[in-house]
Amino acid sequence: MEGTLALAADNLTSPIILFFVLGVAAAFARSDLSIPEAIAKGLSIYLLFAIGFKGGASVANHGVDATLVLSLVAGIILSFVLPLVAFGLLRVMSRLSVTDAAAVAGHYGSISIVTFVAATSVAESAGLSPEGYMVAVAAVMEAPAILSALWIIARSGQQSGEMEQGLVREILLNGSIVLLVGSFLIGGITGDEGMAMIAPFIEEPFQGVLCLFLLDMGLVAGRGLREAKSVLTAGLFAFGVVMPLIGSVFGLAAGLALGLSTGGVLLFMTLAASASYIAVPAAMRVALPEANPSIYLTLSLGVTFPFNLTLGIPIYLALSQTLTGG
Amino acid sequence: MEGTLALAADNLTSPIILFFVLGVAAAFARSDLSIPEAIAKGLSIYLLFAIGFKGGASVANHGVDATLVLSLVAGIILSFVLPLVAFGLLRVMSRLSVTDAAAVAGHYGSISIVTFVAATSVAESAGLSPEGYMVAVAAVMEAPAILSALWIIARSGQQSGEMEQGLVREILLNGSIVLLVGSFLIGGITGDEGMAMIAPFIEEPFQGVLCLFLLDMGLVAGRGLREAKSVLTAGLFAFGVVMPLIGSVFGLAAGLALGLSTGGVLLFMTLAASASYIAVPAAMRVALPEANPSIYLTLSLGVTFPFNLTLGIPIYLALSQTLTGG
Amino acid sequence: MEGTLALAADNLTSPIILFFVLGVAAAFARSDLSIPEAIAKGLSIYLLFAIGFKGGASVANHGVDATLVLSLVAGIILSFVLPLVAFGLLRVMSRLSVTDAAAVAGHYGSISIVTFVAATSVAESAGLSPEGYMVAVAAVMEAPAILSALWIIARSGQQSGEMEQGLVREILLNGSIVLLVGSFLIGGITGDEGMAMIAPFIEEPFQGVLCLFLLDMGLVAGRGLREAKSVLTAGLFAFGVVMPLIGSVFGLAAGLALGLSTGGVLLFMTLAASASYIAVPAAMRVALPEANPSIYLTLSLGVTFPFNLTLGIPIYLALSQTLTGG
Amino acid sequence: MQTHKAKRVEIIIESIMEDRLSAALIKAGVTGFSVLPVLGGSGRSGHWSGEGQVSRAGGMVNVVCIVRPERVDSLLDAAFEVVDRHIGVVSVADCEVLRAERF
Amino acid sequence: MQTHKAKRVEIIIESIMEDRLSAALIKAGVTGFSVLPVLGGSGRSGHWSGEGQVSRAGGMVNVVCIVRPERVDSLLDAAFEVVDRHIGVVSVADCEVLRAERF
Amino acid sequence: MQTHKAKRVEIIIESIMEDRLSAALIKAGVTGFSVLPVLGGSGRSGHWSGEGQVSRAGGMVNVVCIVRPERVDSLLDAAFEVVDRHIGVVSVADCEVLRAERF
Ligand SMILES: Nc1ncnc2c1ncn2[C@@H]1O[C@H](COP(=O)(O)O)[C@@H](O)[C@H]1O
Ligand SMILES: Nc1ncnc2c1ncn2[C@@H]1O[C@H](COP(=O)(O)O)[C@@H](O)[C@H]1O
Ligand SMILES: Nc1ncnc2c1ncn2[C@@H]1O[C@H](COP(=O)(O)O)[C@@H](O)[C@H]1O
Ligand code: NA
Ligand code: NA
Ligand code: NA
Repeated sequence: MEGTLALAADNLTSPIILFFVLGVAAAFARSDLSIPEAIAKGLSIYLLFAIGFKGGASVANHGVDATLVLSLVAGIILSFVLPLVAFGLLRVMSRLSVTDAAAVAGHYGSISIVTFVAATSVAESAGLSPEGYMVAVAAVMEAPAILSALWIIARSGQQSGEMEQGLVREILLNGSIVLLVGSFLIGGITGDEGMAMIAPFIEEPFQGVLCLFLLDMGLVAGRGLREAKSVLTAGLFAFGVVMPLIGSVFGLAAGLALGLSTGGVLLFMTLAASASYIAVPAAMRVALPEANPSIYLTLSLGVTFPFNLTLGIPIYLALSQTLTGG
Repeated sequence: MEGTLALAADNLTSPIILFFVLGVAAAFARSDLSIPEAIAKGLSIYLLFAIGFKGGASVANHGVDATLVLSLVAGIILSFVLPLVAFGLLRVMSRLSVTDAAAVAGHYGSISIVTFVAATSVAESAGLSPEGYMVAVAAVMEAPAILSALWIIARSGQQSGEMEQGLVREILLNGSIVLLVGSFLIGGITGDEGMAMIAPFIEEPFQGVLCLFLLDMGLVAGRGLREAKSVLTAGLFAFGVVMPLIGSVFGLAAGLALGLSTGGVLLFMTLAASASYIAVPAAMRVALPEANPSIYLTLSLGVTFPFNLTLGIPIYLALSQTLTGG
Repeated sequence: MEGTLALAADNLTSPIILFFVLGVAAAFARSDLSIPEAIAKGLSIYLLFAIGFKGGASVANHGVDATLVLSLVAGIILSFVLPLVAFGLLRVMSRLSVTDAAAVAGHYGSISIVTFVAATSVAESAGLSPEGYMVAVAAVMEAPAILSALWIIARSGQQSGEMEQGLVREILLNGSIVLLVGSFLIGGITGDEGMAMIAPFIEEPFQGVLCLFLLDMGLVAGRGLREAKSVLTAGLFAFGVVMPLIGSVFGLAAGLALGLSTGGVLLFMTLAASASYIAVPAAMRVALPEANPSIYLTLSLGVTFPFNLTLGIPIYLALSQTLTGG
Repeated sequence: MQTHKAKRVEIIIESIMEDRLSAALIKAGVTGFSVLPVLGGSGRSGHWSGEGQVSRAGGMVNVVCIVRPERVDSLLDAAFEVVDRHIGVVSVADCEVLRAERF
Repeated sequence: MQTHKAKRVEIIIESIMEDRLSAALIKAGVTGFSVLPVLGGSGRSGHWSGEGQVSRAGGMVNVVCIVRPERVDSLLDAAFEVVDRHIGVVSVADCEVLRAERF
Repeated sequence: MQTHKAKRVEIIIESIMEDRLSAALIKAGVTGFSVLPVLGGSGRSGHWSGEGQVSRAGGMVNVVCIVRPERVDSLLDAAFEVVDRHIGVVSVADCEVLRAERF
């Protein structure tokens, strides 16, 4: 417990979190600090490229086994199921319309890749070596939640749930999934040799790039919070903190059932706990344009993301260490 | 021979090629994966900056000799001559109009700097150390081919060949030539000292940046191929594969006549074999707007570039090794 | 003296200066070489992030003392005072209107962060280790000069000096100040541990990124000079060379009075000698739209910046070494 | 210079709907259009800006389409289908064009 | 398709004045506007280009604002206040819009 | 607010021709213009997009030029010279401007 607190405190003063805080503060103070859109996209391409490749190279090193496949299946199931849990919770905790609640729920079934990266750093600092294929689990968890959200709408009799032709392909082939999976496969195929070639690009500068990216996320989250103060009721705020904890318990159960390593359990918890802010918002704008984007973006990026970053991950680490005895 | 096959196989599974394939595949699958224009330009600036500087620093180390000057002259002559060969071939192998054929021909006299970079990597893996000034040869080969193409048009009595005032200056001072030559000169002037300062920027991350750039090229090439399927007749496709082989023979002859090292011969072959997709298309849009850009872009980026990357370079390497005894 | 000349010569052939020269030359030759706006902004974000963080980490290492606070105060005072000196000088040396002269004066009280970075490199090559908090001094010197310039206008009875509500906040919270100060604080908080994490991002590639940024500055300066030849009278040109020398004497006095190290004195001289080309121009466009931007941009970026880069810094180094006995 | 009457239709629409709008325009027989970037804006749903955005959810684009007057109705019908449930603005103005054979 | 008369106001203004213009427009009761980037241009004060620029001093943006005809005067008054001392161009044209309830 | 009649000319042209068009416009006595980016588009020569492009061959820009009505003919003549052999669209519309002394 003490260890957890110390770690949480340590975590709170890591450059990554401090740059996020700097971004939020700058946005609240209405500074004109901003990262050009192309640069922000470039940073995100770098991160997906790097973690995909590293995951693949690590799988190439450790070999593929049944647990990989089972983990992917478990990830897909979680991504389908968590939106139902989130939707139920939202109907209790908030007064969102069915459409808004379904849209929010979709975000919590899916994942946030930066939260995943932050948890990976924490795992490494704690001396853990999570399974490399957790990156692939992250990738497969991006999309199913969107289908769940649309199914909720369809069942509720709302007109907007109809699945437009092309949407599923668009969701499954969205850029971040393709880049993550593609880099993972290439890392897997080229293994140590490939890694030797590009390690100086994807390993050494990684933490620094991550800091800049979190600065950008802080700026965007801060701007969003400033604009959307009104939509953030106490109930919704509570949901943004409680839902990741609930999600993490699902992730914990899955990780333990699969017999993952301590680090693997931590990452599974983090994936289940995190909420999407890239892929799912885009899909929701197409499929559920009536849902209010400032609700789901504020919750995901402005509440759940910083919660996971600061308190969530240390809690998940403590739990995973205690329960796996790792 | 076996060595060549092994190398070709090895080459086919290098991260560089796999990222190109990923890009093409993503484009064909209509994924929305894309690299922002500013980032793609930034990557290309980085590559020109890095290879120019490295080439210059290497010349500073090895001293300038007559072969440098003769190589530049040979490069210029090749760049003037190859379009004539290409034009003749196109008139036989395809039904392109004079204008379209001349425009395509201009691309094949000029060079592709990324193909050059890929060949340099292969040379290094094979333990070769090509002459540093081959970068300067690449630079001088960019432009003459454009003048050849316009001369073909002028001779054919087509109206559009007239040389607009300012065009020649524009061609000779285009951004990529200036950056490449400028970095080469600065590398040459600052030598080892300069290299020590910026090596961590231009050497270590180089292969990783190259992977990202090839991903982008794959995306662009794939999009182009998808759109331009109709223009790509069997004859044109064959030209896109045969012409680099013919070009490489010219490069081989030049390299041997100049007495270059094995690596130098390989690079000369690669330059002669490669087709421009940055500088020449831009010049053609100004000077020959009637020529159909989807023909020359598809051939250069969609056929010849991947051919050189996968099969061409290993063939050129085998030939240069056999014939120089290197 | 001889040492200074040798150093100046050495300095003139550093990659940093040569890339600036390449940019100016390319612009004069009307090459289409250009760095996309987003990339230029990205490079500048990287530089601010890196030097802020390094400064903070160095302060964390060496501890905070009274000199830090006194240096900040001295910097603020200099930034307030130098525009008055510059304004007086301009009224003597040029025929600028009160508005134009005040606008120019504001630039010379503020600072150029790239000049600061270049001086830091020179300091390091000379074996000096300047106080890490000089970065913070740079940050506090950005804004006061703007207020001075507006006060000069207000006093002169010109209508345009009135301080629009919101302008002061905008000036103090402009992006580059926030990023520099924020990174400085985060570097200070996370210290060696933070540095260990992101050093491979902010230290190794730094010089290379700086070269690219100076290429861009050369391009922009060259374009500006080409367009604005007419505004650059002999008197103004002389001002652009004399004012940094005068400023450096103020910086020297401050540095000596504070008892800074030789490197610290050099940096203080450089800050006082340098002229803003990012923050102050933006503020002037808002507050003094009647002032002609091509005058102040040409002077600051086209005359004073290259002067400091090539001759100024070696002079300041020689003086600071002689007078501190360092 | 000889000019010809035409209509300039400008559609400000979410980026994520761009492909669907293009497809609809082409289906409606439009011979050409251009897509211009939009940096930010303000409307009933609040303020937005593309700065620092990674997701494609937020941004908008301005699709400019110059057509012969007789084609404008089918164009607007096609655009309306796509824009209908979405935020965005559709405007039409008179203009004249050179080289009418291109439209 | 049913359309409604409106005015399209386009204001080319320095980027650094964008926030002030937005605020003024909103104060003048404008319900929406979009900001488009400008890459460069030329005018009495010479040629400019955003290429390679780091400072916000140089650039301009094009603010597009579609309003009901009766609102155009207060909009122009508001815009004029901001543009007054600054470089920039304000133009107004007639147009028609779909979904008039949005304006 | 007092406004003055003017013409708004918008020329969508290949980026590589931008310098030549600028020069021609200035030669034709145009006092100002602005260049806006175009992200992509579609026309008789197919679909294009600037995404990921490194070459300047592909892209287009939208040159906006507001002029007094009496200047529009010489402007169009100048633009036509440049656009003639190239792809691109030239349109002219009526508008009103503030601060007519600037045109
Ligand atoms: N009247 C308008 N003129 C120009 N752009 C508008 C207008 N109304 C809305 N927009 C654009 O469309 C977006 C969404 O508008 P709304 O649906 O009203 O929130 C805004 O953020 C603007 O970018
Ligand atoms: N007539 C015009 N049409 C379009 N844009 C213009 C016009 N005049 C000026 N501009 C834009 O406004 C900027 C400043 O104009 P000026 O104040 O005349 O220097 C120019 O650089 C152009 O971007
Ligand atoms: N009717 C139009 N409206 C707007 N833009 C057009 C139009 N026609 C062509 N364009 C633009 O001009 C480019 C070339 O057109 P085209 O010459 O028809 O292939 C297209 O890709 C569009 O960007
Ligand atoms: Na989740
Ligand atoms: Na060639
Ligand atoms: Na100064």
